[in-house]
Amino acid sequence: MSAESKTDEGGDYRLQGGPWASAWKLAAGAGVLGLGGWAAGHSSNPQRAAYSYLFAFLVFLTIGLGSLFFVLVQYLTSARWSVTVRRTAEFFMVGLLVFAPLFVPVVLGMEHLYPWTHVSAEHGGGHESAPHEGGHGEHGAPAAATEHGGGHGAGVYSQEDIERAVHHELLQHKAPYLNRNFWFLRALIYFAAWGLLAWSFYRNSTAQDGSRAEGLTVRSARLAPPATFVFGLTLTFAGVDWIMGLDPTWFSTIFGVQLFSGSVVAAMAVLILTTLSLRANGPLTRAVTVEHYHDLGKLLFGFNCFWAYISFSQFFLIWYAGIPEETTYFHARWGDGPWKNVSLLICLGHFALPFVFLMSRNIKRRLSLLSLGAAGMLVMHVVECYWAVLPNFARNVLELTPQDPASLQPHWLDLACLVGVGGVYLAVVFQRMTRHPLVPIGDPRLSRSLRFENF
Amino acid sequence: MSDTHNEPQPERERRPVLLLAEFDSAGSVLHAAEALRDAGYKSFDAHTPFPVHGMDRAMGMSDSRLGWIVAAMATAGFTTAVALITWANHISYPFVVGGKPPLSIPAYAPVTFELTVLFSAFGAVFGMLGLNKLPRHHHPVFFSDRFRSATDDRFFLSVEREDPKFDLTKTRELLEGAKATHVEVIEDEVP
Amino acid sequence: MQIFPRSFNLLPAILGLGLAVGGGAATAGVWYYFTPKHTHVGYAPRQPVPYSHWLHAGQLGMDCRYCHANVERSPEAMIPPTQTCMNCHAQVRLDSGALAPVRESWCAQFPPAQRTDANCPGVPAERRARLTVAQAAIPWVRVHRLPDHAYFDHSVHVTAGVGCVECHGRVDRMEVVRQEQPLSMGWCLDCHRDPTGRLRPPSEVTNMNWEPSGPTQQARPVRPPQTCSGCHR
Amino acid sequence: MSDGPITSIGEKHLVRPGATFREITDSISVVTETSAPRGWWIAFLTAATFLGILGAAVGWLFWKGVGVWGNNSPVGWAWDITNFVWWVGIGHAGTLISAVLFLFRQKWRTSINRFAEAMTIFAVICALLFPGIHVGRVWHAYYMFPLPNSMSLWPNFKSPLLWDIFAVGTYFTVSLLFWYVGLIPDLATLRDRCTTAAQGVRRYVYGLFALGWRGSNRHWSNYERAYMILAALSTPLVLSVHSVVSFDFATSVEPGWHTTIFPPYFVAGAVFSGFAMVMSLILVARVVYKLNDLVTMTHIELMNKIMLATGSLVGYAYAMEFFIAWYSGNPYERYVFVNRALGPYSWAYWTMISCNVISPQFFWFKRFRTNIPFSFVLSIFINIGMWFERFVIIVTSLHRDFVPASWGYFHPTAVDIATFMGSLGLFFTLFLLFIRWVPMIAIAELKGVLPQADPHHGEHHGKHDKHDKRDAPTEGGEPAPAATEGA
Repeated sequence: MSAESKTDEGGDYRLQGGPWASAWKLAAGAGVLGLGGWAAGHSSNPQRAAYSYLFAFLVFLTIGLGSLFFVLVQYLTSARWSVTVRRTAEFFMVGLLVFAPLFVPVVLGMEHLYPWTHVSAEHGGGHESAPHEGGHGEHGAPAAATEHGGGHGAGVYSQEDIERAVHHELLQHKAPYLNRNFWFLRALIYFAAWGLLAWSFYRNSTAQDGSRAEGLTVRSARLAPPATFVFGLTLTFAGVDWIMGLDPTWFSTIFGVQLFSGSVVAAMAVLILTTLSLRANGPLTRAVTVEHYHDLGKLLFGFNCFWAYISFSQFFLIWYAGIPEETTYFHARWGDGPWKNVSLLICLGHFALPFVFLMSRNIKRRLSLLSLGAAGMLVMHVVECYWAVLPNFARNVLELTPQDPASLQPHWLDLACLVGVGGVYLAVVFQRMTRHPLVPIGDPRLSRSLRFENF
Repeated sequence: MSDTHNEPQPERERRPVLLLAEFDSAGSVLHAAEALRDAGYKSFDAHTPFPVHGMDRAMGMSDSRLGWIVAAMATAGFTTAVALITWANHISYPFVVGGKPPLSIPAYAPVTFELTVLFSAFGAVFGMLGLNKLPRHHHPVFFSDRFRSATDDRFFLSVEREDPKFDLTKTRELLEGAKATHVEVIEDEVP
Repeated sequence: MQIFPRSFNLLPAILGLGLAVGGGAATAGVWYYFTPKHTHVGYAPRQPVPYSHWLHAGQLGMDCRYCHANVERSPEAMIPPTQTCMNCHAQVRLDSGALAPVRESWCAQFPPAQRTDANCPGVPAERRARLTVAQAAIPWVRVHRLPDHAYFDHSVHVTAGVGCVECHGRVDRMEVVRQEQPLSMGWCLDCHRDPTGRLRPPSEVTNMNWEPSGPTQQARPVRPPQTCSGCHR
Repeated sequence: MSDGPITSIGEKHLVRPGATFREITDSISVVTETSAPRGWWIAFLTAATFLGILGAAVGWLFWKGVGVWGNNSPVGWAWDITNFVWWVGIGHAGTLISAVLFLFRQKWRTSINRFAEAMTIFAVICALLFPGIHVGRVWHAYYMFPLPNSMSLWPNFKSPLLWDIFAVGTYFTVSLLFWYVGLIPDLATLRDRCTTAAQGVRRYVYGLFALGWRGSNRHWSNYERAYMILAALSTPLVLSVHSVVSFDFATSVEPGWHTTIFPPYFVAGAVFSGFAMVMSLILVARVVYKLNDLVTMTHIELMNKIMLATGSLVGYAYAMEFFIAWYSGNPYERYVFVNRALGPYSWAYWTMISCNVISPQFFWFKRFRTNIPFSFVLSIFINIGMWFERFVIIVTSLHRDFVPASWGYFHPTAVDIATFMGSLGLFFTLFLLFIRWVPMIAIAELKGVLPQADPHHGEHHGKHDKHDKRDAPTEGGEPAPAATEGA
């Protein structure tokens, strides 16, 4: 078997100059520029900067996590067809390492992002803790003001007062989970787990390029099941901590699955677009064929349906039961305000259109059309991340109702952060591409992947 | 087709309608089919115990049209469901249940989905049977006693009389030249 | 090996045709024969006394409410007690054999000792002793019957201006009362959805011959319920 | 195209190397052609007895009304719906194996898909029994369908119970079609094996249902497209079915029922229990009919891995429910979950946890995954655990409602138990009839994965140029033949 695989890997599959070889420098430049923009924004408008940054962080973190999942699945199922594209996913996977340092701005903005940071775990009752750092007078997080009587009529508890008191009590209840120390500890665990997993699979795969050791495939295959376990739990709780925590009174058991499904869609879109571009510019031309794109297209289509199924389930059950404590999430995103249009855009652009478009076998096999579909999915992933994070800015910081037109106001910081986080992440990814062959040339299944045909 | 089958009908003439060639491997039948295709035959068919990879191309067949039937049926199912729900719960008997207004779009989803799938599945199965002209319990190939192994471990090619290039001797030679292990002529009553 | 004769190739066509014809016939059959329109309409049981609505309500012009006295006050229109019959038939047609069960029912309510000529008009003496208390009730057979899970209130309908004739038909022309309308839920809903054409001034409720002249005068705004709990309480 | 498995990285043969087409035809067909072994008769008579018990229990239910069951306020739903959900769930593995694994080109499915599809159909029949009888007045069952009627009444399309009818009805229909389409070539094989006059009836019956199949490639082309479309339709369908079943609970505001993870969690649980049932059945059939060459250790190990995966997913859902019940801060939600673990039904809860979450963890170890008696016992445990999962969800949520005055405890009656046991009888009766008369392994498909099914088998041996026709679209139809796991 191994003798045969050696006959197949003929090509070198390394980047030989060209735009891709220097792409990482461009990305790094953009990253520095974008992060500079974030830093400027952070000093002038720290609240907005925090939310814009979290949005951008989410966009790229999910791409990295989705790629990790793609690699895990290949080992879990002993897949053969996908070997030629696996390395590209591995580059995006190993980029996960950079998110730990990229997390610093989220920490800096956590006072603005997470209302629970204003409730202390130690004191029961209606007390609030002293503000921790910096001036918070202006943000007025919902939990902040029980003692003022809400400013409405003296001596009578207004509806708002009651809501705030309940809110505060809820946060008190959650304090054993939603407190700074534990939150930091969890973040540390997530990054450690992702870094460890990404690095292990990456190292096994790249080491095989030289050694051709089939044992490395076995080792990765052994590692994959427990790794999936860890992956699932860390992704879920990271979602709970960083995104669901934006509105600490809201909860949904499916949230982790929802985040996961979106991540895989984004990763598949990125994988398709990147390999297509690498193919147009060099070494993958003969390695990744229409047959592979057909399958990648199927996976993109399939996981997008899965995303729609999970997202619809979450919406549907909350809509049907109509329990106020749950409906807040969709009120903020549907209501009758500007976010409703974004929601409709997601329904249409993230599901209905791509569903019809990507269903066709011909479109999945016509690479220009497939790349159009993948690009569309990627754009919608960005929109979805925006939709997940930014309504909380209007709510937590601006204290606007969803109906208020001002609750949806794009900001230049959104773009700056996207460029910043994306630039840094992609710089790492692209830099890795210059270091290793773009196809796992030592993989024992490579020859089958090269010869793969759909039916 | 409408004749009564039980009584012998001597006035009906039996004529050769098929040439049936037998092969012992998937590879040889594939190459024989390629040979027939390259010789310009159109009305011929392969009979194999399982679908042989590449046979469609070897026979010069075009792609299955089943997908269009299914797409049409899916549309029909979708439309039926939307019309049914709208008619039943919005027009015929508008009704507020569980605080949901009569026209509750999210609640359409489950039944619409199910009916779309149901209709599509009917389209796939009955469309397949229709395109294949099945059920067809009586067929000239069944006159051959050897043909029974077409569902076991043998591979057959049948060339029909309707083919303009059909010629008892030339076609037989072509088939025998393509490693057929046995060639026979199937006769049938021709109306 | 040819197992099936050539004619077997017609199987799909026959199956398709059979399915279409058979399925259509079954649907049409169930549609008609399994509904109250078929199973209930026309029900005209023999009553223990051949009471003629044609004679009493039609020819004699008695008002419905003379016998069905509670129709405006109670959910039940009420089957009249023997008393109502005897108001007249204590004097009228005492010799009618058909009316014997009425007279005997009247007689049977009295203890045997009190079954005098005055209390038992038209009942021969030898019959009087043999009557049991159970015979005090005439076993009238109910014609219009709604299922137990459907709640129907006569008073509500009558006071809102639904004429008797709307549901019971031209009783004044019936020698034997028969069910005219299906009384199915769909039939109820037809009116509940749009009652306007079927309402009349309350004074004309029992008038079998009433025809609308000019705009209908409603006793009060009528908004019949269409919710489940309107009828299924 | 196909080479042997790469054994050095753990790939294995799916069928004994060197098996011929004829051997496969013979070994599978012979079961339907020879008289049944004694074990079959014992099992069949036992199953038929339980089927009789079902008839008695259901007849008694129709005669007396639904009061013969233990359902009562506050537990208005109990065994009937538990059994319904359990049976529907068991069906899911069949579709998963036949459709999802087909789409993912997991060729190992070919040995077990027929078996699993049949199981799906029979399980769904058992499931459909319960909505049919659950009000005890079966003559009103037509209320569930959107038929014009003299009540001018339509079903409520906003009701999850109606969605169930559409979902399970569609599921049953599509599964049946899928199964039958797969059967057509194999029925033709059985037809063509009838040679003697004594087999005349067999010949006619199999011939009738084989629809005149003659293995024509023009037919195969449409057939394979139809099969793939059915697989592609069944995949979202199977997700939708148990999701809709989960909506029965999750659309309500009942604590313990209303959680958003219910749809995928139910699907995972369904696949989990379905695989357990396939495992239980196939291990028995493998011993009785000596199918060791066709259902190999590889199959068993892979199925055990799927059970490990889905069992862990179910465990994830349990954990998320518990976590969110606490995290939500909703005291009712929290109470329900604490009550599950520590309340009067804690015995059921811990049965569920140990069977569903803890026991599959043994399958992390190859030693347990490849141990047949162990796999069998564990698959039974999982079936029990999954029954208890539905019981726990339904009964523990209902027995403590919002009004403490109406709190109660559910006791099943003998009729409840007899109905459930009887539904097992129905299932096994149908299943045993299937094994006896229908090829229980897909003959044509299995032949398609043998090495010699590849027309280029033994020709070029890896020397032909792989790259020249890369970008030419291939024409529809044929599965890449490779008699090995993974693709």
